[in-house]
Amino acid sequence: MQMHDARRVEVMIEAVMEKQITRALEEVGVTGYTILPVLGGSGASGRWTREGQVSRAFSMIAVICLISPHRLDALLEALFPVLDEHIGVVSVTDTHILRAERF
Amino acid sequence: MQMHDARRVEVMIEAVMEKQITRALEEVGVTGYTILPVLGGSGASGRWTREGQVSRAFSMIAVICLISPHRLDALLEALFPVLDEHIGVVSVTDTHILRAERF
Amino acid sequence: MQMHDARRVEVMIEAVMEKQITRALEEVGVTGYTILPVLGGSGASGRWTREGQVSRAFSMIAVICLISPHRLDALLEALFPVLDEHIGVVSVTDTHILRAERF
Amino acid sequence: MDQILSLAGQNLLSPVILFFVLGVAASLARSDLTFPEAIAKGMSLYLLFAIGFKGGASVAQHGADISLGLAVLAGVVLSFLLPFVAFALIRVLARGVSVLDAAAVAGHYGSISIVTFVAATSLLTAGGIVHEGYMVAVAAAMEAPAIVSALWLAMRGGAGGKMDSDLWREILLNGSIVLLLGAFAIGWITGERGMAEIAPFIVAPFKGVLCLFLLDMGIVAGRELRAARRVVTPGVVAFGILMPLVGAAFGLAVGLVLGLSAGGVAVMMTLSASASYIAVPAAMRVALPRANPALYLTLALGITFPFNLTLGIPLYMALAQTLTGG
Amino acid sequence: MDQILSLAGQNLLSPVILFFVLGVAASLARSDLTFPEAIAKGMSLYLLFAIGFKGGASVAQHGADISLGLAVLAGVVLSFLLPFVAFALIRVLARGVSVLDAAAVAGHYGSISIVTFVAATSLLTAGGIVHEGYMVAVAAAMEAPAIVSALWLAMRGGAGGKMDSDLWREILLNGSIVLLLGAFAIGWITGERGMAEIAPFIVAPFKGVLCLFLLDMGIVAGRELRAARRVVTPGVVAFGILMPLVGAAFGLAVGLVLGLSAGGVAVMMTLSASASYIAVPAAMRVALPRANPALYLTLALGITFPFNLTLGIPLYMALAQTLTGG
Amino acid sequence: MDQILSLAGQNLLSPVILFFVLGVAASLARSDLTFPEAIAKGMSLYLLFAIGFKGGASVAQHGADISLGLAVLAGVVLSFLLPFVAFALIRVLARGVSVLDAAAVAGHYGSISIVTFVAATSLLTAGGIVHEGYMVAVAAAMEAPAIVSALWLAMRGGAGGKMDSDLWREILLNGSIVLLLGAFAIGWITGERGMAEIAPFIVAPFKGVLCLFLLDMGIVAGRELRAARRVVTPGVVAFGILMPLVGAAFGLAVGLVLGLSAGGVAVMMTLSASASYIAVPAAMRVALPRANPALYLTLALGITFPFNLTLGIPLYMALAQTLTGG
Ligand SMILES: Nc1ncnc2c1ncn2[C@@H]1O[C@H](COP(=O)(O)O)[C@@H](O)[C@H]1O
Ligand SMILES: Nc1ncnc2c1ncn2[C@@H]1O[C@H](COP(=O)(O)O)[C@@H](O)[C@H]1O
Ligand SMILES: Nc1ncnc2c1ncn2[C@@H]1O[C@H](COP(=O)(O)O)[C@@H](O)[C@H]1O
Ligand code: NA
Ligand code: NA
Ligand code: NA
Repeated sequence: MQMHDARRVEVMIEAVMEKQITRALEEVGVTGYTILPVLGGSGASGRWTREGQVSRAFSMIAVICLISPHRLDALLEALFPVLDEHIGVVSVTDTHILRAERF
Repeated sequence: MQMHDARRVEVMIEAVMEKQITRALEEVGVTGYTILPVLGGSGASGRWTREGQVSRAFSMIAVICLISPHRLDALLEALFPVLDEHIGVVSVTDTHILRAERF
Repeated sequence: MQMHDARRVEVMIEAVMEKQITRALEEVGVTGYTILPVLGGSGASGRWTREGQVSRAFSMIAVICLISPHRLDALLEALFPVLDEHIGVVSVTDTHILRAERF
Repeated sequence: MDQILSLAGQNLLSPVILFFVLGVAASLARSDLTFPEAIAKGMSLYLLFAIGFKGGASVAQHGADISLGLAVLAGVVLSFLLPFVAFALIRVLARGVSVLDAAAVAGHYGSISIVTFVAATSLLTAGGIVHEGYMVAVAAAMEAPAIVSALWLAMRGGAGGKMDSDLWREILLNGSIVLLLGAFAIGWITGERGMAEIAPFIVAPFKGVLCLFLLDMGIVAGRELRAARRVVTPGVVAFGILMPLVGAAFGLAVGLVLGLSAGGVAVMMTLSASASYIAVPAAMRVALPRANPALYLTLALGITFPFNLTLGIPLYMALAQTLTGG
Repeated sequence: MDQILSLAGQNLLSPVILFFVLGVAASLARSDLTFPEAIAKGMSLYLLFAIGFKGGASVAQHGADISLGLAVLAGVVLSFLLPFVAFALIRVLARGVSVLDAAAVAGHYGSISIVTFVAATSLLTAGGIVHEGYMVAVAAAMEAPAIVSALWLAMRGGAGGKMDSDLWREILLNGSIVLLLGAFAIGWITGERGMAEIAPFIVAPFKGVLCLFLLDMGIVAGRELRAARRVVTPGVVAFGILMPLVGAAFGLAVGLVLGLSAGGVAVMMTLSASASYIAVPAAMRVALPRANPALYLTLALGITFPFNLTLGIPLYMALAQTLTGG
Repeated sequence: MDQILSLAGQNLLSPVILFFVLGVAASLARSDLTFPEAIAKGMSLYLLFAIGFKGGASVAQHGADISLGLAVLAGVVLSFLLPFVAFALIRVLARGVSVLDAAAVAGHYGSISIVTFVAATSLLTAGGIVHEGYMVAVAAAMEAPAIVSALWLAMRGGAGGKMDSDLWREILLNGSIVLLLGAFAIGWITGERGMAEIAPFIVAPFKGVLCLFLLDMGIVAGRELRAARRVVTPGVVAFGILMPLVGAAFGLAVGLVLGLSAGGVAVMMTLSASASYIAVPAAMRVALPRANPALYLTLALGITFPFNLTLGIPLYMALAQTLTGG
């Protein structure tokens, strides 16, 4: 099976920032991503959990974006201003994808 | 701690295809996988979200499969016919696992 | 963008073990992790799904932990006694992070 | 005519419709008002449970005869048949639509929308017009056959599509059919006694839950409309409004032939006029993955559903009453 | 005997049981009918809230005396004791079962199933047979002690198992115990006035929610049965049916000694006969991770629960009525 | 005074409050009792739907005049104004609090807590004291303006913060505002007829759902208190208790000037006294991400909410009745 180099960018970020993040991605032409729900976690700002919460203020999401290596920098630069000042973590992992024409 | 080479296959696919995907995996002897819920996303076919939806038609899942390198090709070949024509993305990442005897 | 080497540890484990796992992490000073919900899966002990379940006994979670390479061994050693005897899988992937000062 | 207008006006100002409109408006204005998926599913399970049971209990009360079987059979035939009509109509009205897409759309219109059914029955109840309790079984019977016709249309057109045992199971043992028929059977078996036990859960609060559910449906429909501007050509809109009328005409004919009550005819028209947006889309994603979901979902949920809800149902009711002399 | 049969027949045809059967059937036929996890949990929170409150309000109405304390104490003793009985019985009936697995199973049978309790009380209410309101507190008290016995059995048998403060918290501050006892206390404190305020939420719609919940339980039980064919030996099945009868005999003796009403005795028998499938499995996964969950879950949910629901409860009721002369 | 104490005592022993206390206690004891997020959101959608609709239906019944518009206007002004008061007060009472954090806190106190509103209206109803149905519209109108003031305070203090069109949409088309106002409008339009249709869903079971919801709120508040011990200085606690009293005084003045009924004044006081913990925190996370959420959430949910719920509301009611002579 033909595989292609790619990067898997995983952003854990507050749910209230969803629109800002996806807009930033779209502005640099990244229209492929998947959003996973997050149950809870822990970080510099303490532990939290979604259970029983009504407000979106204290929930997070994980945005996963598979992207060609050569577009990674544009993506990260688009992300940076949104992440800045906000709670969240970003990791970039080398990966391989099928059907590369789409990324 | 003794670690072993492995691959982490991540398939984002329509929820309606769950049975077909897991059957294909089981047919080539892959009985270890985990299914994560997906909240929403964006791709060539536009944006979507699970919120408020009743029909399973427009939801996705993420199937994660840790597997020994030598079994990867069999797995991908089993996946291919199911993925074909269907919305979805596949990534394969090098990883390391504990307790390799199980994979 | 300045990126730093890191490891992405992904633990799929029974939900009833959540407290034990996070306590073990915190005991070795790992206070950053994110918990994702899991819908279902399959392994040596058969298939399962969350749907319609009331008891927490048969659900799993995915704990994701981004960590500096030099702290990985401490983390794995802390995890091991909790995992032992329990259903679950662990994978460790090389990755890169932004804002490394926090990990 | 006056009667139709007044019925339509009254319908348009019912809380059920207004909450649907609120949902569409909120969604078009891009409010973040949404329902969690689990709540939306929970409400739909409640509605299926309640209408199934009420239908069965009503059959238990009024007795069942051969007419039940005939109506179910007629429903199955209609569901097999209507996709052919829909297929022909969309190919005429919207020439840009491919064979594959036309087949997928056709499947939706042969099947039914259970919420449209519920809206019709609650308008009938509000107007004091009775209908046969077994119409719920007819609704269940009409859900699936259309899928077969759609796949046949696609295959015949060389547009692919596959039909395996998994898909059959998906279609026939679809959760909503099982719950609807199961609750119907249990309502029938336990009759008045069973009804007395659970009436406070399924009768009195029903309308309120329906309002909340239609609010959610409005939100989803609005989202669909907003996303799918590309596919909405004049021909597509015309189909989305004409097809329910054509479907209703078939339903009317069948209802009259079967000798249903005025209410029963109105329900049969509504079922035939309505388009599925839960079960059929899921089956189409499996069997015809290359058909464009934006097209069939926009049609079923964004155009036909609101049309039936607001104007269609009062029209079908008025016609049914006039023509049955009821 | 006649009375037992007629009670059993009537019970078998109640909507509550029929919806359970529908769930099992749907699941065995591999229908995709399922409830979202959040809805299943929401329904179980509702049931705990409602029965806790109603129990407390009933105590407030009828007054509490020493018998409440004695009944709770008796429940705790039964819960500690029954695992030893269950352990011995399964070791005799199903020789292939290891000490560890037997201990885990034993813990389930010492504890209780709250839905079985609810089913029994609603059958009693339907039959116009009163029971002591504080039986809900007895139910809560019986949830946890059995876990301790199970761990002791496992450790004594050299099968491992550990008991730390986390586990104690998990057991004693388990959400369902806290909600049940909390609602019981609030029902007691606010009494008739409180009941008047929330009765329309917890009384009238209760039966309907119970039907939906049992539908879900049936789906889960059916899935369990389908998955766990390997563990179901004749000995295991025999245990799953005999043990509730043995447990009920203990409950009967205790109920008679305590001088409970006919309804109270029937409830005590039901509690003793029932096996936990929510709290105890979770505790076992933590404390005895190597015990086989397929075994204890199939027994508790797939065999004993349906047995109690359909045949057990009417039998316990009939015996309780005969022997108390009620 | 006597009356206040008896009202407070009665309030403290109502099921609604006791379930809140149960939630806090369960959470502090680290019980695993929790509600799924979807259920918590579902209950909050139900409450908004119900109170919006009931408010509108009540306006339809009693007619609306200029006073509705004036009250809404007064609410908007209060919401703009109160943050300045709150900002000044916290800066005086808790000197360690930064300008940024003070601005964020101030935004919460200018806005309102809809559950506090509901608790007040249900206490009024229980006491047979009527209030203007349009107070629900006032509540909706008070949700958002405070956010603007908070951002202005932060920017003026050089503490940053940004205000873009996204944020405006987030604020004005916030789901809870849209649902509250939408249901209010529909209740108004459909009036008595609409109310008759859905009353069994939104009236009778309302109190019970509120109990469950407050149980959940108690759990979340307890968690917050447990987590945020660091931020709770004496000055912060003093602010959390004084500010609602100050807010209530403003509400009282406005209510008297507007000539509201005793119930209306009590509600206006409650709205002014209450602090948002749903809409405003979300807006603050977007616009003032560096403000400390532990501070504002602990204050709003952990201190002021319980204070209002238990002591505040009875006090406001008593004052309103005394001063309006109602
Ligand atoms: N090292 C980490 N690994 C995984 N997730 C993290 C890590 N650090 C922080 N997070 C996630 O990011 C959220 C906010 O982190 P923080 O800004 O450090 O409080 C946490 O609640 C976690 O969900
Ligand atoms: N580059 C990507 N990275 C992550 N997820 C993607 C990507 N492209 C597509 N997806 C996911 O796959 C779904 C279908 O993609 P598509 O077939 O391109 O419309 C999207 O809605 C996303 O959830
Ligand atoms: N190879 C694998 N890849 C991903 N997830 C796995 C794998 N093996 C097991 N799991 C997950 O771990 C759970 C328990 O595995 P087991 O202990 O093998 O039954 C399964 O239900 C899956 O959710
Ligand atoms: Na149709
Ligand atoms: Na028992
Ligand atoms: Na306020």
